[in-house]
Order: sequence, then structure tokens, then C-alpha cells
Amino acid sequence: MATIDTRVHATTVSERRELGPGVVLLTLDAAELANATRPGQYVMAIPPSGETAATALAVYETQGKLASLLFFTTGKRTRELAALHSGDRLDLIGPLGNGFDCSGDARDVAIVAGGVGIASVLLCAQRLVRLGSRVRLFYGARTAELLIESQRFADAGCELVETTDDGTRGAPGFVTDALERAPRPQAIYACGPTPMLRRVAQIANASGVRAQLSLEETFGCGIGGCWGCVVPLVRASVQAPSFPPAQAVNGDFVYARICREGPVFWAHELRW
Amino acid sequence: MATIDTRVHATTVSERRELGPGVVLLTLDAAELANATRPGQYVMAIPPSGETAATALAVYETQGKLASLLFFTTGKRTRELAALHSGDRLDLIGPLGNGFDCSGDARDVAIVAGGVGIASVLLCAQRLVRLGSRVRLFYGARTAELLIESQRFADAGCELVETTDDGTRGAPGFVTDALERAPRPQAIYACGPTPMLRRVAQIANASGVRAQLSLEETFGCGIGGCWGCVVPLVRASVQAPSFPPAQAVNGDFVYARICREGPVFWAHELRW
Amino acid sequence: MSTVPSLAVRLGSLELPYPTLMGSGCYGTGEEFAPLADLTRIGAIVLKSVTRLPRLGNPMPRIVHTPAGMLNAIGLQNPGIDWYLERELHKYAERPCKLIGSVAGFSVDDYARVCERLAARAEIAAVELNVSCPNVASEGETFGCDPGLTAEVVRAARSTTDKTLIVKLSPNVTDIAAVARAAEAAGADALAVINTVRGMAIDVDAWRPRLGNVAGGLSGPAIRPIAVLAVYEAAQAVRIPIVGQGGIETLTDALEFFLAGASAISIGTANFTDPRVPGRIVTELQAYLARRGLADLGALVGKANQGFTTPHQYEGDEG
Amino acid sequence: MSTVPSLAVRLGSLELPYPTLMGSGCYGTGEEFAPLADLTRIGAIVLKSVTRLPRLGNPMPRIVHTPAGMLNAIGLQNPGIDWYLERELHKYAERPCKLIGSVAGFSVDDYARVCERLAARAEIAAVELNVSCPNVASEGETFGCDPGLTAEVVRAARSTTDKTLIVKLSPNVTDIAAVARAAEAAGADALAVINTVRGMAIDVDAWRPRLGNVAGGLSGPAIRPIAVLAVYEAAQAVRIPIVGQGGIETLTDALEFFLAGASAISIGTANFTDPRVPGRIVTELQAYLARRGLADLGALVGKANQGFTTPHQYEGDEG
Ligand SMILES: Cc1cc2nc3c(=O)[nH]c(=O)nc-3n(C[C@H](O)[C@H](O)[C@H](O)COP(=O)(O)OP(=O)(O)OC[C@H]3O[C@@H](n4cnc5c(N)ncnc54)[C@H](O)[C@@H]3O)c2cc1C
Ligand SMILES: Cc1cc2nc3c(=O)[nH]c(=O)nc-3n(C[C@H](O)[C@H](O)[C@H](O)COP(=O)(O)OP(=O)(O)OC[C@H]3O[C@@H](n4cnc5c(N)ncnc54)[C@H](O)[C@@H]3O)c2cc1C
Ligand SMILES: Cc1cc2nc3c(=O)[nH]c(=O)nc-3n(C[C@H](O)[C@H](O)[C@H](O)COP(=O)(O)O)c2cc1C
Ligand SMILES: Cc1cc2nc3c(=O)[nH]c(=O)nc-3n(C[C@H](O)[C@H](O)[C@H](O)COP(=O)(O)O)c2cc1C
Ligand code: FES
Ligand code: FES
Repeated sequence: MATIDTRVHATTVSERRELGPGVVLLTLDAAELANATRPGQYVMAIPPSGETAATALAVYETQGKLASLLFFTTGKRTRELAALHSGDRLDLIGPLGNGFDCSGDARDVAIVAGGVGIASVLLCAQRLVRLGSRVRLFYGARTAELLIESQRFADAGCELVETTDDGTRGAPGFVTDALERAPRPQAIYACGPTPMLRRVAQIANASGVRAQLSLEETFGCGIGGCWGCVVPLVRASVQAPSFPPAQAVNGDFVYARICREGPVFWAHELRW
Repeated sequence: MATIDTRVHATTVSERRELGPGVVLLTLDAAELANATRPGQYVMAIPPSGETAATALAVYETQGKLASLLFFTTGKRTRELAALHSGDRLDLIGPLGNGFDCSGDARDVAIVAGGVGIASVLLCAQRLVRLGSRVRLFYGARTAELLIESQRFADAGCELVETTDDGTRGAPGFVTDALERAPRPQAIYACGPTPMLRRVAQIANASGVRAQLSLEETFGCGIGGCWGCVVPLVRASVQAPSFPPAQAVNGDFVYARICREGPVFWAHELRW
Repeated sequence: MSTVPSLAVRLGSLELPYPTLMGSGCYGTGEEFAPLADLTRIGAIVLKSVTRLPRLGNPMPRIVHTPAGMLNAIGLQNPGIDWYLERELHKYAERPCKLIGSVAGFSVDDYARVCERLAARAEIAAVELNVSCPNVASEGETFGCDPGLTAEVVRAARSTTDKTLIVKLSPNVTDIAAVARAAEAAGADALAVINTVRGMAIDVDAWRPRLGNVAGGLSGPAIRPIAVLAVYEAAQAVRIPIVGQGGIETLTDALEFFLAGASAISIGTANFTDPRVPGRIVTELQAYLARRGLADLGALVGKANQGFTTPHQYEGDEG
Repeated sequence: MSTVPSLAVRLGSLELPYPTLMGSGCYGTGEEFAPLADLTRIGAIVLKSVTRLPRLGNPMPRIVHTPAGMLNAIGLQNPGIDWYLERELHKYAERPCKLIGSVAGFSVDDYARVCERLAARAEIAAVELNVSCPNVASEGETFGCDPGLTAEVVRAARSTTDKTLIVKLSPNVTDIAAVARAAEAAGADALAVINTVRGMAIDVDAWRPRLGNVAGGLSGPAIRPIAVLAVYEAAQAVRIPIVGQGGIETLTDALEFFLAGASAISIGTANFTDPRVPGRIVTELQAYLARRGLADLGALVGKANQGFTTPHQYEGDEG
């Protein structure tokens, strides 16, 4: 079962780096977490102040006993995490979620990342390269200085296709435009803002390519307890929670929890 | 008028020191504030996060263009201030309040400070010594390590009488017991927890010594706008706000604002 | 050259250059804040509520800080309307902004008499009725928590003046729309939504209430979601303008209220955090309108009203 | 050797080793939290509310974070009582703590039928009635906001079971004491005070409500002062025990509720911040009683009730 190793981990910040304006990389001393995490999984970071609501963050990278988080400071909670320094303690719940299925036999893979979505796909890229796939990273951001960590992916063996909304680096426009223009891959993995993911799903569905999308939604508990983070799925899908048959309720969909059944869903099974 | 120089000051933290467990001394680059502040006045520190309610803090010391704040981290707001580092910005409103009247001709003065009350009396002690008075500081705290800054007062020319509740330094027991045992001073200045101040008032009133008490209460605005911080005063007192005569309302007292009419009140005019 | 968007707003016959009122009881007489804020860049000050008779106010403590908010129980300390008119009001006339008087009372007659005398004064540009006081006649039920009692108070006050009458509603009700409709029908020119939410805090060391008055009113960002919904519901129930309030600290907060249906906003507790908040909001609001190409505030008011389609659920389900 | 103070509590016939319930809708089925918290050290889990018919729940988004709190509008997503009893409940039986079923409905009959079937099951130790749903029959008025409707629901449910019946009150009322009395008179064994406070948030970029359902329920520390007062007022109105809730995160918060008159507490939103909160509160509560030399919780319950003397003011003045 996906969450069998889920625990509360008391970790220590071993390094804090700013990668761009408001973009922070926290490297943590977190051996058990690093060991247990699979690509596409996330943690809930417990606020050091104890003030309202843990924050969902992808595990960006793992290396030995280190695990790192990469995040944009968008609000109160990420600001609090951004204020941590080396040596500070940070408690995390994880690893959580199903993660990406990297076991397929697709030899030519596209990873699509928009903005902070980049944080969810490094482990996936590394795994796929290791399994022998050709991995093209389609990576889009608003502007050049937010296109961070590209080198990290190049070093990992990915081919890079960069875009920026304002054209300050790579192709101007949306990352999904670049995806559409490119030769069709055999499988797609994607993480980014919902409009981007919708477009990826359209492209994938239209061309018959199977795509795994890592979704985002405001979380309550982050562990399946509150049903606050749902997405509508086709009733018949494997990830759809058990629920009375269609005639009992109107609608041909069921809400699945992004935090528990996901965060990764098959594009063709979503009903959004 | 007392608050004529009151302004919002944008200051910079020039030094941060921990004087004891949870006791912080922030020295600020704040030339105008330092210049305008008189003994016993305070500031409202605007929270850097912008989150709910400025905090009332005495101006501990002024020196050239530096002004310092000395505080105990008791809650959310002082914790936020304690997290500031050298170079950080801190906006303050001040100086506020009437401050101590140090113009009297008492040659033998007692200053009574309990706990954090010590923060309000250094400027007063320095002034009185400079004016030629003998100044005895009666200083009490819960335990030895919270008896901070004694040396600072000794250096300023005060005679020290220390007490701790647990007897770990100075005389065991309350600081007011020490005051009572000591030869009678000609004037008393006091700041500390309300029970201590009540006892000081009793001692002063009983022995006919005039005492100025710097009171504390949870503040709303801190500048006289909300009437949240009151203390009952004898109707006839100078500091009592104008209010219809006694027959119109029951009670022989009027509530004065600690932040505006005070924070320093004459012991014999209080009706608590 | 682009024209500067207008922030002017009308509440009944009252015209204000800015849509920002300083909340009653939170801004003193304006004098206290004058050295710290530019009073020419606020809409108006709502003065502390005044009653027929003098009131000493509640015993201490009167204020408790709570998560993202504060409780207050001032107890309407004020010298009563006689003294207030004779000895105080003329002093406030020098403020460089409009002044709105606030009336509190414990009977319908209280409200009418105080409103009449206050509104007669030139210093007073408009009157706000604080109907959150308990009605002494009907066993302490709060006027503002009952549509019928609210209507009685408003009718009585309305008959005494032609100046703009703002009725300040209590959030401590099940159906604020009903109270809003009652106030409008009784002649209110505008509504202030909301007053504080009832609450309490306990000192767990001393085992007793933290407030001298036991219960108090909760204000600040903690109540903002409650206030936004109240404005949203009231705005759909009436046609008169609404002064939205409850936890406004930033431009974003202000926009929430305008979009919910407020024509103006009131800033109370945020002044205790930083007296520069009202000035900042006005500046940023102007810039926001310009950036969005909007000529005035009207383009914002009530525009959150689109909602989502909710085909498969019962209405109003918050479980 | 000093004896360990007892934290045991009785709600009607229900005996719990600890006074800490996990709030309905906040703790799933217990399975989700089992790896993160010691379920043998909690009082009971209140399961997510179940209704007669299946409900898909509200559209996204269902959650918004607000200052010191959050809004939720889940919309009672649940498979309906048939499916729930046939395919789900048996799985929860392995939890090492008591389970309290929660019933929601849209008619008196809904409540009675679901309560009866749920209470008949061995896995269910007690039933909580979530009366915060809108009453479809009477124009959507919420049952829990009306003493009469509340009494009807409780009477109907009471007649179906001898198990402990907890009635969960809505804070969206003017007089919670009246609803509390009505519930007690109709046969409730205990009250849960309070459910979430109605609120709303607006997306100022998109100009639309942040919640798919427009309005939602506010929980977390922001509402704690509201909840403490509700418990305080309800406790003085009834003799049955009260389960206090609303923003409890720490021992201090828990003590506020006990002192206000709660016999037990419920922890909801705090589990989203840190699932270790309930365990920590139990440990610290035990230490607190020991330090204070108190044998059990009873020594705390309702002991804030001393108040201050308030000679010179009208009652309940929060202006
Ligand atoms: C599975 C998953 C994985 C994720 N991984 C990552 C990751 O690796 N890196 C990353 O950067 N993000 C990630 N996210 C997104 C991240 O969890 C959110 O951005 C998170 O909400 C940030 O919290 P915040 O409080 O800083 O800002 P938010 O909660 O997003 O706040 C943003 C906005 O919400 C509003 N808001 C928030 N709090 C308040 C308040 N108290 N009052 C009023 N308005 C408020 C404000 O308008 C604010 O600007 C992930 C999300 C999911 C679901
Ligand atoms: C004129 C004057 C001068 C002063 N000078 C000084 C000085 O020089 N140095 C100094 O140290 N102090 C001084 N004080 C006292 C200082 O202003 C208070 O201690 C201030 O309240 C500290 O704020 P805080 O938020 O850190 O803690 P507090 O507000 O005191 O919090 C303490 C307690 O209040 C409760 N509380 C606070 N916030 C919350 C919340 N969000 N939720 C629930 N409970 C809460 C908690 O129980 C907490 O333990 C002065 C006060 C006055 C009136
Ligand atoms: C200390 C204090 C005193 C108040 N006094 C009054 C009052 O006398 N009359 C009134 O109508 N409202 C009074 N209020 C309510 C405010 O005007 C305002 O409606 C409320 O606090 C919500 O807005 P805010 O969150 O911006 O403060 C008072 C609020 C506070 C905090
Ligand atoms: C996400 C969420 C879902 C909830 N669902 C229910 C529910 O189904 N039934 C119910 O009676 N209460 C429900 N509640 C209310 C809680 O049980 C609790 O009474 C309330 O949140 C106040 O407590 P808290 O501040 O500790 O969360 C829900 C609360 C939240 C936050
Ligand atoms: S966030 Fe609670 S179920 Fe997903
Ligand atoms: S704190 Fe507002 S008047 Fe003193």
C-alpha cells in the first residue's frame, strides 16, 4: 500500500538556498524519509510555529540521508518555511500519495513542468533516465529568472525544451504549445498549474498518449481524512473510491481525494 | 503636550542580544526617537509581519542616535520581535505616554522594579542620579537568571537591593518586602506587575510618600483611540479625563486611559 | 494622459472622497491618530458611540488578543449626549475629514432622542446607529439581532433627521438578510456590516474570564470570512449601499468586501496594528483600478456574484 | 506514590478513557491517522456525517485557508447509509478506540431513520446529530438554528435508540442557550458545541468565490473565542455534559473549554496542522491535573464561572 511507510519525521535543515526570487531549496537531514520516498510523492510540512495547517510539498530530490524541498514563497505558510535556517528543526509527515508510475515501457517520454511543478518531477526524470528512456523536459515559467534548476535536469540526462510566458528565455508562450509542436512522445508525466494540466490532458487524449498528471488543490489534512482536496474521476476508474452505483446519484463521476488516491491521476480518467 | 513628537519611525536593528532566557535587548538606529524620548515613555512596535496588533514596549535606553528595547518573549508578538536580527527593519510609533515626572526635589529616591518592569526605569534612574539624588533600586524577579541588567544600574550610580522569589539571588521574597524593610525614601518610582504595584501603592500611601507607578494593561491602539486600557482614578485627579460630575453616574471614579493619560499615575490618585 | 480613477462614494446624501471609514470606537476622535495618518486621505471617521446617559464603561481588562484578532468589551464608555454636545463635539470640528456620529441605546426612545440631537449638529455629517446594544425593555435581547426591533429603532431615528442614516448590523444572527431588509424598509440609507462577533476568552492560570465583562466582541482578520459572507448576503437582500467591515488590513481584504457587495469599507482593528493601513489601502486601491482600467469603484461592487454551478447538491451545504 | 489523575469522562452511558474526541469530518475513518497518532490515547473518533442518500459532495475548491483558520465546504460527501452500513462500517471496527457515528439529514425523518440504523450497529458506541444542515421542508432553514426544529430532530432520533445521543449545535444563532435547552429537553445526552461558523472568501484575482459552494464553515483558532463563549452559555443553560470544540490546538486552549463548562473536547482542524496534537494534549492535561493536585477533570469543568463584579454597567455590554 502506498502510504505504508508514512510517519512523522523530525528532520533538521542542513542547507537553505535561494534559487531565484522567492524560490527556496531546503535540504533536510531525513534519512528515513529519503529512503522511503518514490518519485511524485510529497510531504506535509508541519509549521514550526504550530500555527494552522501543514503545507503540502513535493519531495524534490533524495540523496543518501538527505531529502530536499523546493518551493515558492506564495503565502504565510511557505514564508514561515522560507525563514528556516541551517540547523533548524522541521517536522514532516510523509512520504504521501501514490506518486508517478515509472514502471512502464515507454522509451520516449515527455515530462511537462510548469512553474513550481518542477519540484515534483526531478525524481521521476532521474528514474526514467536510469530505466533507459529518452526523457524530454518541457519546462515553462512566467519569466527567465523563474526557470530554475534546468541545469539539474540536463545533468540528469534530460533533453530540455524551455518556454517563458514573456519570452525572456526559451520559446515564448506556454509550455503546452511547445509540447504540441514537438514529436509525439510515448508517455507523458506532468505537474503544474491546473490550466496547464488541462491542456496537457487534451493533447494527450487527442493523440492517444497516456499521461500521468500530478494535481494540486488546497489541502486540509493532506492524508485522506477530510475529503477537502477532490477531483472528479470517471466512475469506473481504478482510482475512484468505492461509492454507490450511478443510478443512486446523478452524475457519472465520483470525487477522489487528490492527497490519497492521487496526487497523480491518469489524464483519461479525469472528469474536469 | 506629552505626545507632540509622536510619529511613526522607520528604524533599523543595529544589535540584538539575549540577556537571559527569553529576554532580548534590541538596539535600534532611531535618532529622532532617541532624541524625543523622556524617561518612562514607550513605543508601539508595529509587527514586521503586519499581523494583528502593535506591541507596547518601554524605551529602555537612549544613547546618541540609538534607542533600545528590552523585552521578555511571552507570546506571539514578542516572539516575532525576538526573531529580528541586526539590519532588519522595525517600525515604531512613539514616543508615547506621559513618562515619569523626574523634576521633583526628592534627594533620596527609591525605584522599584519587578520583572520586565526594569525596562521602564533605566532612563528614570539615570536622570535622577544626574539630578543629584540618591537612587536606591529595589529590583525583584522570579529567579536569579531573570535578574538582568543589575550591573547597568549600578554603573549608572544606583544602590542595589535585589530580591528573588525563590531566593536564588539577593533577599528571598518579594521586592516590596525589601522596600518595606528599608529606610523610607522621599519619593518612589515603580514599574512591574500589577500586584507589586498595588503593594507599592499601599506602602507609599501608608507612609505618606508620593509614588509614581507605571501601569500595564493589555493595549488595543496604544495611542488613546479605543479606551481599551483603562484604570479607575479619583474623579478630582489631574489625570482624570473630563467626564460628567458624580451625581450623573454612580461611582466616585473615572476611567483614565493608561496609554494616554498614563502610563505613569500617582499612587494616591488610583482607585483600584 | 490617463485620468485618475475616482474613489468617491455616496451613502445616501453623504458624499465621501474616499470609501474608507474609520470604525467606531477604533479611531477615537481622530485627534489621537492625526500625527500618524493623513486624515485628508480617509473617507470619514465614525466617532465612538454615544448614549443618552453617561457610561463609565466596563471594568478592566477590556481587551484580549486572540488568534488573528482581539476581543473588546469597552462597555460604551462615554460622557452621555449632553456633555458630548456641550463640551466635546466642537473640538472635533477641526478634523480635515467628515465625521459620522454613532448612537447606541437601550430603548427605541434612546436612539431617537440621541440621534435627533446629534444629527442637528453641523459637525456631524451622518449618523450611524449601533444596534448591537441589549434592549433593556425586552429582557436584554439585542436590537440588532431581531428584524422587528431593528426596524423600530430605524423608524424612530429616521423620523428625526434627513441626514444619512447608517444602520450597523450585528453578525450574531442566523439570517442577516432579514435584518438588512428590515432596516432598509424602515428607512436606512446605508448598512454597516458587520459589528463584532460575540466571544470570550478565559485566563487558565486564574480560572476566570479574561475580560472584566466576561464576554466581548471579536474583531480583526479572524472574523473576515464571517464578515465577507454577511456583506454578500446583505447585498443581495437590499438596494442601499453597504459599508463592509471586519478584519480589513490590506488591499486584497478590501477588494474582497467590494466584490462581495460593499460600496465602502470601514477599518477598525487594523489601525491598532499600523495606523498607515488606511492610507496604504487608498493608494493601492487607486492603483488597482487604474491597472485594471476601471473608472470607479462601482465597477467592482458586488462582482463576485458569479458563483459556481453546483448541479448535484443541496443548497448551502457546508458540512 | 501519587496516583495518576483520571481523564475518563462519561457522556450519557458512553464511557471514554480520555476526554478527547476527534471532530467529525476531520479524522476520516481513523485509518488515515493511525500511522501518525496513537489511537489508544484518544477518547473517540466521531466519524464523518452520513446521510440517508448518497451525496457526491460539493465541487472544488472545498477548502480555503484564512487567518488562523480555514473554510470548508465538503458538502457531506458520503455513500449514504445503506452502502455505509453494508460495505464500510465493519472495516472501522478494528480501530482501538470508540467510534461515534454522525448523522446529517434534510428532514426529521432522515435523522430518525439514519440514527436508528446506525445506532443498531455494534461498531457504533454513540450517535452525534449534526443538525447544521438546511431543512429542505422549511425553506432551507438550518435545523440547528431553531430551538423548535432542533427539538423535533432530537425527539425523533431519541425514540430510536438508547445509545448516547450527542447533539451538535450551530454557532450561527443569536441565543445558543435556547437551542441547548431545547435539545436537552428533547432527550439529548450531551451537546457538541460548536460546529463551524458560516463564512466566505473571495478570489480577488478571478472575482469569484473561493469555494465551489460559495459559502463554507469556518474552523480553527480564529473561532475559538466564539466557541468558548458558546460553551460557557450553553453550560449554564443545561445539565447534560458538553463536548467543547472550535480551534483547540494546545493544553491552554483545552483548559479554556473545560473551565468554560465542557466535560470533554473535540479536536478537528488542529489535526491538519499536526496529528500529534491530541496525544500531546492528553499527556499535558494529565500532567496539569497532577501538578494542580486535581484528581480528575471534574475539578475543572465550569470553574471559570466566577466572573468579575460589574456594578456600574448594563449587562452584556460589548460595544
Ligand atoms: C501534492 C502537492 C505538492 C505540492 N508541492 C509543492 C512544491 O513542491 N513546491 C511548492 O512551492 N508548492 C507546492 N505545492 C503547493 C503548496 O502546497 C501551496 O502553494 C501552499 O498552499 C502554499 O502555502 P502558503 O500558505 O504559503 O500560500 P497559499 O496558501 O497558497 O497562499 C496563497 C494565497 O492564498 C491566500 N491566503 C493564504 N493564506 C491566507 C490567509 N491566512 N489569509 C488570507 N488569504 C490567505 C492569499 O491570497 C495568498 O496569496 C504543492 C501542493 C500539493 C497539493
Ligand atoms: C506601557 C507599556 C510598556 C511596556 N513595556 C514593556 C517592555 O519594555 N518590555 C516587555 O517585555 N514588555 C513590556 N510591556 C508588556 C508587553 O507589551 C506585553 O507583554 C505584550 O502583550 C507582549 O505581547 P505578546 O504577544 O508577546 O504576549 P501577550 O500578548 O502578553 O501574550 C501573553 C499571553 O496572552 C495570551 N495570548 C496572546 N496572544 C494570543 C493569541 N493569539 N491566542 C491566544 N492567546 C494569546 C497567551 O496566553 C499568552 O501566553 C509593556 C506594556 C505596556 C502597557
Ligand atoms: C476597541 C473597539 C471598540 C469598538 N467600539 C465600537 C463602538 O463604540 N460602536 C460601534 O458601533 N462599533 C464599535 N466597534 C466595532 C468596530 O467599529 C468594527 O465594526 C469592528 O471592530 C469590525 O471591524 P474591524 O475588524 O476592522 O475592527 C469597536 C471595535 C473595537 C475593536
Ligand atoms: C474539513 C472539515 C469537515 C467537517 N465535516 C463535518 C461533518 O461532516 N459533520 C460535522 O458534524 N462536523 C464537521 N466539521 C466540523 C468539525 O467537526 C468541528 O466541529 C469544527 O471544525 C470546529 O472544530 P475545530 O476548529 O477543532 O475544527 C468539519 C470540519 C472541517 C474542518
Ligand atoms: S486534504 Fe484532506 S482528504 Fe485530501
Ligand atoms: S490602548 Fe487604546 S486607548 Fe489605550
